[in-house]
Amino acid sequence: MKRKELLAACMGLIALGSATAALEAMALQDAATGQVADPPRPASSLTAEDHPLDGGNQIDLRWNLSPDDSYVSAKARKEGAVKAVPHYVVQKSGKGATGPFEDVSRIAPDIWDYQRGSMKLTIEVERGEPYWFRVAAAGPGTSKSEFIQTTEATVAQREWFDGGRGWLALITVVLCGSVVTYIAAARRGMDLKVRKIAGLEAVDEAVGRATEMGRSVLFIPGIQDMNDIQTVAGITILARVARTAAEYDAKVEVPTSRSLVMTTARETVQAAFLAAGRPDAYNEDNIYYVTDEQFGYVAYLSGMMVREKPAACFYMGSFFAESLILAETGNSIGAIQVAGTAQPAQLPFFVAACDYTLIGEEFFAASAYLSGEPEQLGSLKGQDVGKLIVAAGLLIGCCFATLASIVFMTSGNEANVFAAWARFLTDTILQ
Amino acid sequence: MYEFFKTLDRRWIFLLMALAVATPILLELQFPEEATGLAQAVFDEIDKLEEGDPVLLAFDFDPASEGELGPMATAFTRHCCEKKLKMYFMALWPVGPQMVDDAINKVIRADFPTLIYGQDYVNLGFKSGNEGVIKVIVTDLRGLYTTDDRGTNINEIPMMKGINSVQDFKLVINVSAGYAGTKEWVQYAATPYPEKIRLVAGCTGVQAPLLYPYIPEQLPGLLGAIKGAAEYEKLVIEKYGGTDPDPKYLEGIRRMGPQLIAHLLMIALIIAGNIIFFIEKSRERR
Amino acid sequence: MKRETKIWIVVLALAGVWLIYRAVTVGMGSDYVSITDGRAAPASAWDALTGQGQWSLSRTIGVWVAAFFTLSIFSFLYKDNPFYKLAESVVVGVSAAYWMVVGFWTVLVPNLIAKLYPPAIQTWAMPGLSREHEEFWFTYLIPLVLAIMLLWRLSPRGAWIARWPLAFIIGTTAGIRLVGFIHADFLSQIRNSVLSLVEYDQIDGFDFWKSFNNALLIIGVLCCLVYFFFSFEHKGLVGKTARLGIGFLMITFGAAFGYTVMGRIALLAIRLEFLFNDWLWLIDPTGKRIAENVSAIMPALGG
Amino acid sequence: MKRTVPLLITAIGGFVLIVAYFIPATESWGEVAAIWFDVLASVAFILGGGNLLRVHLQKASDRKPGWGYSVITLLAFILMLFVGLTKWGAPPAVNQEFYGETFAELAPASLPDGLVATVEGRLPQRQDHRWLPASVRVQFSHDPLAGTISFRGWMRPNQRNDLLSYKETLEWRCAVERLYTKSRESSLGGRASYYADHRSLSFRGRMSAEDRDALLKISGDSQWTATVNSIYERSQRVTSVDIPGLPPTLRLPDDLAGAANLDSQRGRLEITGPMTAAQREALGRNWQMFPLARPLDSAHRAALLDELRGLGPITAEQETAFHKTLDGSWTASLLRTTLEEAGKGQEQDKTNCEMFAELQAGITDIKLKKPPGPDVPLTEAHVGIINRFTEGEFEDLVAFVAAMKGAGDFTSRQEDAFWTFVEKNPTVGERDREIAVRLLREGPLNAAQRDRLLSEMRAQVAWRKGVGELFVAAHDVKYPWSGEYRAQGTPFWWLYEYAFKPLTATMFAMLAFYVASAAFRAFRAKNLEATLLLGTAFIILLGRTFAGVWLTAWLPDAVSGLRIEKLTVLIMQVFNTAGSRAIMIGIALGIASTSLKVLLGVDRSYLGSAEE
Repeated sequence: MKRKELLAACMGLIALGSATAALEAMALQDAATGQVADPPRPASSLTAEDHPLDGGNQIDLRWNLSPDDSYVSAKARKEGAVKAVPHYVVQKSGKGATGPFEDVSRIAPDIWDYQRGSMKLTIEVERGEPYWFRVAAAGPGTSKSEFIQTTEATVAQREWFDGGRGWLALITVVLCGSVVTYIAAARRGMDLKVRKIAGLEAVDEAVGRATEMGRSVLFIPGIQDMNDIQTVAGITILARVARTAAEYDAKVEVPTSRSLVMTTARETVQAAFLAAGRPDAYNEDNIYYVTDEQFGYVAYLSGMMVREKPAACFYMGSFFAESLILAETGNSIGAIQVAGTAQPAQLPFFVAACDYTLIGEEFFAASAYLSGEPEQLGSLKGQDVGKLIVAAGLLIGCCFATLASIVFMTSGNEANVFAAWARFLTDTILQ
Repeated sequence: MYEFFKTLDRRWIFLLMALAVATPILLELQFPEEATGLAQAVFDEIDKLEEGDPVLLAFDFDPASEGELGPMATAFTRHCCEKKLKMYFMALWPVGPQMVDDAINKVIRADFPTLIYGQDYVNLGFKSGNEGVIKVIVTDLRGLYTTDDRGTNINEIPMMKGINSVQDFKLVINVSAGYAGTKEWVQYAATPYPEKIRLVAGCTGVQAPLLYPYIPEQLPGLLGAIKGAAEYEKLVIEKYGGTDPDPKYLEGIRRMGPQLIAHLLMIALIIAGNIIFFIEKSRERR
Repeated sequence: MKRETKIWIVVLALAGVWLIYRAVTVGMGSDYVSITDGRAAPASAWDALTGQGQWSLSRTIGVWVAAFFTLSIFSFLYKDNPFYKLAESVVVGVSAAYWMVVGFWTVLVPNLIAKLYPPAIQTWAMPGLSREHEEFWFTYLIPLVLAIMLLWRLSPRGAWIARWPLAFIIGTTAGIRLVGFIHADFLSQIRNSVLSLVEYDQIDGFDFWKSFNNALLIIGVLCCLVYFFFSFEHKGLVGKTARLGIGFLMITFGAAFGYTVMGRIALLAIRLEFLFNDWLWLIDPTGKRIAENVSAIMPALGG
Repeated sequence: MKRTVPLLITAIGGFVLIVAYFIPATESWGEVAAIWFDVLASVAFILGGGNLLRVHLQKASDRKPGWGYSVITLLAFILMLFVGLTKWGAPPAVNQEFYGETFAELAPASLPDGLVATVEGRLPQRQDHRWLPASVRVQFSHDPLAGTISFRGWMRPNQRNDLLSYKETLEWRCAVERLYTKSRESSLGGRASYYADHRSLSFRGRMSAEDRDALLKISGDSQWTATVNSIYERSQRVTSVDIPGLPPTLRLPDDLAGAANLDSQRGRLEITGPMTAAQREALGRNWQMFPLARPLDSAHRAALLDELRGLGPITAEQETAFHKTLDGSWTASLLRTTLEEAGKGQEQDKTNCEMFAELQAGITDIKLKKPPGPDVPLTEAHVGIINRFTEGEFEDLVAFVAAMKGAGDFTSRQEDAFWTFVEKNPTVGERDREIAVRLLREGPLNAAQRDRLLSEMRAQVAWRKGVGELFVAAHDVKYPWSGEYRAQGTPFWWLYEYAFKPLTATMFAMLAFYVASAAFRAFRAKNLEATLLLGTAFIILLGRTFAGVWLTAWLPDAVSGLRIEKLTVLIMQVFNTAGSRAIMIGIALGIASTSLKVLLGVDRSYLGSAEE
């Protein structure tokens, strides 16, 4: 359903785009090469104003290109055409209209600037301090045109909102909004269908098996500290595992590599045992700190695994190189292994060596599944909306980009309307 | 036989791996290298330069990754010396200058004593600011580098005449172990000035995959990890090495020995594993 | 005593004898140090030639200890054994303490105490620090209070107060990461994937191969996304696409695996080089030692 | 209370940070929170470490199996912690010790009024209400009514720069410059200084009676007098070190005789007061004691080579190495270009006051630099002298400089350039050492040959070490705790270097083995997915060996796309990129919604139970 709408939307845009492309006038022509003014005539009408909606440390400069400066395509340059104005020299002074001035930038206009006939440059300055600017068109060699200068000082002010992040804010609101709405819907009892994830059933099974064999369950919440969401997600899964273990009356061992994780895990497991109605069975000493050092931690774990032979191993959190050491050791003692992490680099090793692996997003979804609370499932729906947005953005963007290069190919106009749209999408919305 | 492999104790595999790595190191075995396209590209980029062309060598790594990148640095320096290029060394990592000095002592002082500091090569030293440095020097090198690593004023260094920005170099050679490194050079130097700045690089194995998207437009050639180093060394030796090259120019190839055997072992293991698997399946069918 | 153990004892004894022999004759495993202005720096036999460096007992012992630990860890590959257990217990103790020390000198001192009361630190551990307070230094009272709450766990009563700092940590983390990831990963990944299916530029004209790759890339991203969809069961069209997605993922993993192997082997090679080069002096690829007659430059070992 | 408050904290903390992300003024709050987290994490070490101690102590005390290892862990832990926290054996930080300076406690308030410099000028306003730089806050003051700014004590260059950077206007900067010069008038050429942050009056080098009187003249205040006198007394202390293995012929050059005196018979070096870094350099490496090595022409080379041959055999390889080494030495042309370059006219920076003057003179386009002065080219005579110098004349370098001056214009910059040139190029000892090393790399040398080549350098090294020792001995440590906790040579460093590093690195290296066994076991073509996985891994692995390249190298260019390296690039570029992008997007979404659930309190399992 949603997909159809998307497609329709795209078709519409394409039609509109090609129409405008037809309407659009000629492309930028290559400058007649050869004659090169030396030094070039200066640029004109330089203006400086405070950059809108920023932290008050930026000033926008605008000026019209030197009349000698004209577009030279890459092709023409390859054939030996020379630009009359290789770049513009921009200078600033914080001392006064009479200088002394110092270089802040040397910048060459891009095709869009040529189309506009003017260019814009944003300069970093100190907030609240007055600045004067001047611009000259550089010629071939070391020659330089006259400077044009801003008459009165420009001062950068700080605004209350960062305009550069406006679109980000919007997207964040949309994403969070969809998650929240679905959660609310779930609360109201709307039943949400979500697909099964292999490996989640395995959790209970693994714990059960451990109980039968009278062996312990090993849970490893990664090697990152609580300031990593993966660890938080791991802990929420631990809550579920611990609860099942409490019901089966199995022993859960949680060696951590961070003191804070130990503290949090203790709170969590204690709560889980309580919820399972077995507060007496909770033993704080099964959750302990080993060492912050990645490989010291691993050295301890592999030794411990070989000696105590846990029947089930859970690796839920942020893992690095140690992933394979753990998984292989676990495999050698014949434990059921369920892993979940959002470290793309480590997924291959878990996939290769564990019985079940929760890949990236699945790992975060797991806590929602395991909690068994419907409202948590709502968050998954919300994530799907996010994915739809991605798909839409991708398709639209690619349509624009493709049309842009088609128009470029046919009309030779590189700076066409589609290119402009694609540019807007990538550089403004998705910046 | 099959039964043995089916229930193979993994310690045998460990033993094989240990041998595969240890023997080449002990016997200092060296194997033929076939240069892949990327290494060839790097070599050509440098080799097509004219005598006296200015080249910027940015060594952005530290002793930790010296094992992987040291050989590249040596080979690059050697190649530039052979081509009689003007070498400008710089570093975005605090310890980079040491790496530069190592290369200078190892190659220039030892085997090209006729090259003179300040005329044929100069060490511009370290500047803090990571990609910030690159952003500035692509347009204005002297803005940041007022002196060289020894504190000599840039203007007093003969070979600095006519060098005002990175765009004045015929080629930028980057050896990097992470941030700030090749990625930043591509983004802030090669991408904005496609005609002006040519960039080739050598990097660690971890980085290499992240750089593939830039090949070949922004990054004509890339040496990935010790393998890349070995291939490039081979190319350099082939052309300039002479009869018995100094072992220090074979570092990469030497270190490649264990890599190679181990890789072959891995491949063999995968194949073996599958053969067993298929025999198993066929037996089950029966 | 088991037969196996006996064999091992014999093997180890023989190895030991050989080591001692080489240590005495060649001086295997010895290391040098150079001291300037009371500061130590690594040195080599070459520096010893001129007295710039001298043979160092502590560093030589160090090399042997390091070698012992290296072997102890490797011994775990055969099976768990006392040596590994020893190494394990040492590494746990040392590393835990190491990170605590680092935390103390690099976080607590400069980022808490020095902010709250600079003079104390300036006169003691960080002379370079200014004695003046920074602006808004008082905000650092908050982490101080939270820290005290955290330590309250140790007290018999009211341990629950420790949840407040935890809640704070998790809350702030969630807040930072939420926007951070949407900004950094979510948007940037989409942006990078906005590609033209028709690669064209004026110089080389239309590039089929690249266009094809772009198409493949975009399809790949979309398929993988479909795989991650939770709303639909993997059946019918969705199922097929998801399957394709899994395919892409598997190739990704395979590639990553293959690539990582290289680095891992390098690690092993480096360890072995340490054993053979620095300790056993069986090889000398970097020319650290003077080829002939080692004892001449090593008075300490009766040369 | 126990559950709702934490929930509130979580929600508020989180949402505040989210909002802060979009407000320019608060965008940095994220980093602040991160720092706070680090603080909490390091405090939590107490919990973790305490728990570690408890567990192992218990295990040890009730003799659980393997309790011996617990004891080892405990010992390792406590030892490392102790040597680390006490900075055991760590030398004080070089840059914080003010070598060669003598400190005496003195509060800023009790700096005499005679040391207050005042010039006209106003402290400008800043829109962002930034505070004055911390480095000057206690010493700088301004009087808006009188329109003056004043500074108590001698302004140091870094303080001046801090003040300059406070505001860009030329008026202010010129005022600061004037204040700087004015305040330093009584500083005895910058040797006397005051460090507000260290609450100390300081004097560089040895304080002579005249210096003391000059300082005492500033004020009769008793505390001031006491402070100055204490410095004076302490800077009269005599320190000496014995330097074994010095050739008795060594003499201290006259121009350094003042700095220290040497009794070369007893091999004892002696200094009064602290030794400054400059003195250390001058003493440690001076051309009078250890002359500069001049390039050797063929005759000299032959002589040296014969001398060596006379002592023992020299192989052909060694001979080539010998010549290669000597080819590396400097040449007349290099010295000439160096001096010529130094002779080039330099454009100099203008002072702010000069620019301010121009501003008031109504000049419209003020430049930052002065036009360069004229070039001073080397005359024929100069070149001649340089050549003779290269051939070995002018044992006395001062004589050389004099000759150059005599032969025509020779600027001070050129002279400096010459002295740096001398410093950068090897002494005779260093050259001979280099030769020895190169020869030894090619083949053996007997003891006699070694002594011939190395004795000079040995003496030089011994001397430099001795000077270094004296440098340290003559200095009284100001901040014993300022050292780097993992400085080389300390027990902490030793444990890190020889226990921590090898253990962890080896653990890491174990991966090589596990990768192999995993490949053998898990990479089996069970189904399509598995096949893809192992297929790709296979191709990549193959591509990393020459075998793979060689296998596909024969492919014609038409299908060169199938060559293994191209295949690798394709896989990494397209498939790998696509896969990891999708994964990352998914992860981002997952993290976002998980965070949201946490903030909204939908997921509160981490919070523990309501009861205690």
